[in-house]
Amino acid sequence: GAALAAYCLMLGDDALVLSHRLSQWCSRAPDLEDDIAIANIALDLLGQARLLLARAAAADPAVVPVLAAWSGVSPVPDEDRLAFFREADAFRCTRLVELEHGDFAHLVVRLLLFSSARLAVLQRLAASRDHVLAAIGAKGATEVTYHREYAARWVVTLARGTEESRRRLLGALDELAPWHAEQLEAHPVATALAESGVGVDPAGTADEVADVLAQVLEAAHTPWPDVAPRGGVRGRAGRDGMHTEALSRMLAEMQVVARAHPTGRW
Amino acid sequence: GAALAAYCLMLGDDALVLSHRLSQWCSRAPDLEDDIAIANIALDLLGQARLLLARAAAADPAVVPVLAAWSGVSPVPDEDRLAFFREADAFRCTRLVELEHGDFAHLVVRLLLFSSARLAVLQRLAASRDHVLAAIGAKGATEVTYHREYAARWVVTLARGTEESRRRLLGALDELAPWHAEQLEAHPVATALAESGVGVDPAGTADEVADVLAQVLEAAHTPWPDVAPRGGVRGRAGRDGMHTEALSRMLAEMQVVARAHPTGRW
Amino acid sequence: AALEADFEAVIARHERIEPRDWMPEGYRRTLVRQIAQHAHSEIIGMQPEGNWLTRAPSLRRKAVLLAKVQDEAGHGLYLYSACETLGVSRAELTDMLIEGRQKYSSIFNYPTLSYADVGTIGWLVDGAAICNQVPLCRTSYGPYGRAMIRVCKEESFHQRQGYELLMTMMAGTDEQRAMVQESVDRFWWPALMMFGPPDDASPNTARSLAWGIKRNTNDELRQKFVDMSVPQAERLGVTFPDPQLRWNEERGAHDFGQPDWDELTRVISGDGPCNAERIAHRRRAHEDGAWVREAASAYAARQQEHPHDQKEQH
Amino acid sequence: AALEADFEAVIARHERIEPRDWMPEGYRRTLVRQIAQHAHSEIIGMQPEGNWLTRAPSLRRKAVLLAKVQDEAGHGLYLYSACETLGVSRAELTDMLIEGRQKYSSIFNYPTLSYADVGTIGWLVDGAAICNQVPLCRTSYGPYGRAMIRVCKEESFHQRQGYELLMTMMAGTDEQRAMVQESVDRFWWPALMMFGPPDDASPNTARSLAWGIKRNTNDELRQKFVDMSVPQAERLGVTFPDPQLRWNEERGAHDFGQPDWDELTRVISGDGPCNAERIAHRRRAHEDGAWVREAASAYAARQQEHPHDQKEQH
Repeated sequence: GAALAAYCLMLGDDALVLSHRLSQWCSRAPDLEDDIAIANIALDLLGQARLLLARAAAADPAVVPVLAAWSGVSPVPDEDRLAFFREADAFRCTRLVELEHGDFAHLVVRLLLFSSARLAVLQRLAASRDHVLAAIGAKGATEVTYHREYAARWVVTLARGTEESRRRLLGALDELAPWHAEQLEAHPVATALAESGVGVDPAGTADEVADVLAQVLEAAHTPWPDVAPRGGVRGRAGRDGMHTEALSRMLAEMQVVARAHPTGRW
Repeated sequence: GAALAAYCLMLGDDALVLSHRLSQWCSRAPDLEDDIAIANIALDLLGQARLLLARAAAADPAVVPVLAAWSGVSPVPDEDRLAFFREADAFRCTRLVELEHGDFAHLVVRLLLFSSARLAVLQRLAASRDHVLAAIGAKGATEVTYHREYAARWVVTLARGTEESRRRLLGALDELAPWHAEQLEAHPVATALAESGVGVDPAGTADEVADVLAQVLEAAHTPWPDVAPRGGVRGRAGRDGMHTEALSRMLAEMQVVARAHPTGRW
Repeated sequence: AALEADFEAVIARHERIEPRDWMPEGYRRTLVRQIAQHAHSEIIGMQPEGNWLTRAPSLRRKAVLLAKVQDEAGHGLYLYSACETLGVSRAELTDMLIEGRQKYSSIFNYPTLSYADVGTIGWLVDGAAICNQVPLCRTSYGPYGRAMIRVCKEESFHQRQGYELLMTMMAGTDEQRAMVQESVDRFWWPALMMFGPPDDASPNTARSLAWGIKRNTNDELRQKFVDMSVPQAERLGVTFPDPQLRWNEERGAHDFGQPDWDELTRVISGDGPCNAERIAHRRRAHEDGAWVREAASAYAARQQEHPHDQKEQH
Repeated sequence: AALEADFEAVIARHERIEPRDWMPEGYRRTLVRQIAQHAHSEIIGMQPEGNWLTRAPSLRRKAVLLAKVQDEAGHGLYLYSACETLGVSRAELTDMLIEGRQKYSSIFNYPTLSYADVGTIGWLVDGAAICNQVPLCRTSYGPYGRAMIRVCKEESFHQRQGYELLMTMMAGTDEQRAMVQESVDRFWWPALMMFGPPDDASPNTARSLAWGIKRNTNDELRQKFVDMSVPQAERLGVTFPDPQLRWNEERGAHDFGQPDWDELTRVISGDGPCNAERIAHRRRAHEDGAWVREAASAYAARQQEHPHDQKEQH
């Protein structure tokens, strides 16, 4: 159960954290249609996160934080205890999703990198021996296909729009490309679950993801930047709970109300 | 005791909150000298805040939040329980000091408005019948005189520097001027303490503050903008705990570590 | 004159005027103003709730709020489209909003100060909006009426969700109950002001009624809202901050106090607690997005010129 | 040649070279590089600690940290001034920093992930800096040596404060103790790397020693730091993540493992965990401040032209 829970937290935290970053865009998009699209993507990812956190809690109740404020069993749902009562180092998302949001080019580039990698995983997850994960994979793949198309369309548009938009797009690509590889790295938890037919080894999707990105970037007349992948600290990165400075700042805001009222009902 | 405590919280929270806003500038100033000056002002105000919060706690221990995590007496100092364990609506600062920071023009205009009003109060407070407040007033007046000079010098420089700097300065003045009057409004707590020779009625400083600002703005070749003072909600404003949306966001960050470790030692 | 007679006949039969029909210039102007103001309210209304989106205390509430704010953007979109049928573009309307030449609902110039405000906005603000809007489903201008039907359906869903949040919070801790009451205290009077000034101070009402744009007076709708809200407050366990509020057996309706109309005047004229911030936020988003919109136009123009290129790129 | 002999004689007597003295071009270049790198380290070093300034968990700690970060800005200022005596302006140095043409201490390319890091940076990072810098108080270039005297005094104050924070946290909760240990685990190896590559891979050391710019080799200083830190760690109740660390009675010093020198190479060449963010932050601050610096110059220039005007304005 522990490995499955850890695996579900990885996929769940990716969705939760990026959903949060996207929700910070609310009422700030360049056009109403984009405000709607971004909120929609954030909602889809939040939905995926909720299913995955619930699956993690079911697989191993020990991953769910115990709330000291409750003497007995807390009525706070598992998904909320996981989202609002873990410290940054207990999150298992990659560092790509947690970075502070930048301009709209940053949004679409991050979404392209994320959804390309996630789609490849979800499509394979649809064949998981775990029926819950299989359902999440099947449903999620449909959603993320749309996210990827939205991102790809904007990446091409910005790359070939104006000088200014191209400059910004290339800047965002330079800034984000070093964080891409972490999504595709093998991790013992994922590898073990892949072997038992429950999870997906992201390393096995690397070629497919590279092909998808290459196609989009070709349409964008833009090369993949020549940058080294961003290293971790002491050999550890997001999947091991070693994050950037941005995550704990983000959680301070995200968790503040829930933590101020640990015995509250919402 | 309750009135004195409330009064000390007003003056203390003003200093605490503006100190925090200034500390957000750390490593972001236009030049090293300004980084040093801003940190120095933030430090002075933090020092004033600590003395005033301690005085508030001594005057009326009931204002200090009780920490549920400690069964007996908490070793967390009063100043910290006041700073880190009050919700936004228990803060007594004016709304001017809590607004999100903008550009450098915003910084110096806010500092000019704040330090002009505060200096007038501190100078009078030096004659308080309360010896602690008298000492805080005397020491603080020296500090805030320097803060005001720093702000005034920059206001004049920006107003008469380049077109761009003048545009930004006027923008900041337009944005902040509506929040100025709240600093000078009579408040029952201050009025009562002024009558007993302990506190200062800010309304009595209004003319002096207006003169000071008029002098600086004249040197800046800049008129005071024709804007209405910003109203409160249900007739209440910062001094009554009715704040802007910015304060609770700021506190989420400021209080996060202290609250995550209510039984911690620092 | 024949056109005008046709127009009057359609109005008299309570049928719809459609975009291609002839209409008096005053009718068109009044409609543009009202629909634009309504659209702007949806867009500006995203901010006070959006303020708590990133702090929602449960994932379910976060999803509900995100969906709601998204719906508001959607409502803005239909309403701008309805306005465009009257010959004014969305870009022009946006400029009028950020230059302060068109208004939006006064209620959104109040700050949101706790998570309870999310519930209160759903219950009271959306509740008041529904009272205002349900009759507009029968408004005489077709595109507006049809937009309102969709909007009202979603708004009543939002209202139920807001009320349900407050109900849940009232079943929580003492602090939560106090938070709900404090929030209701803050929003009650501004909600009553949403119906506009009293009838005797509302000079345009008569004409709007005659044209079938409005279907009820401000005071009629305000009364209806009060009568609807009082039993809901009782069920919730909160009070309204009005000592004059009581049931009047004779009228079969509630008597209630008058809001501070001077406050409404100040808020409408730009001096409310958050007017400057709301407009500044909208302006910043609009300006920050300019380069993206320009890129999209430039790219679309280029694709028109070189349609072959377009094929390459999916 | 007479000049060169004079220079060599001053060096040989362990006296100071002053700005107006003749010096070999290589000496000047080496000094500029070293002092600039040191100044940049102070400035970039404000960021990792500044990251926790707004979250300091007590007002006392907040004041201590604010004062410390302010001191770092001050150190940057003296060191840039020392560099200016060698004919390079602060503006040029800043450009070299933000364009990545000059380095700063590799340690600041690691993230700060908990409040314990503030203590660990004080204890280990400032501790390592002091080991490096105390000998530099006797460096052969006068302005640099004098700046170092002031810097070292303040650094040891910072180091004591950092250690004291960790001591206090170790007397706190289990979570706090774990936080301290985790922080020390993260910073130990990067702190050892602060002394630079091993002597046999440090080609410039010999010349810097000969010129009296450096007074000790990297490995000598690293050994001194380890010997100093081990008893401090024991007193604190934490361990260092080095299984090879043990007292060697014979050498009268600690044996210890080698840091991952490839990691150091990566971090120095720009691919550490935070290099891009640190430089981007500095660049943004510099660019955001450009209009202010321009305004100050324009205003100063105008005051020079119209000195009468100046009188008006205080």
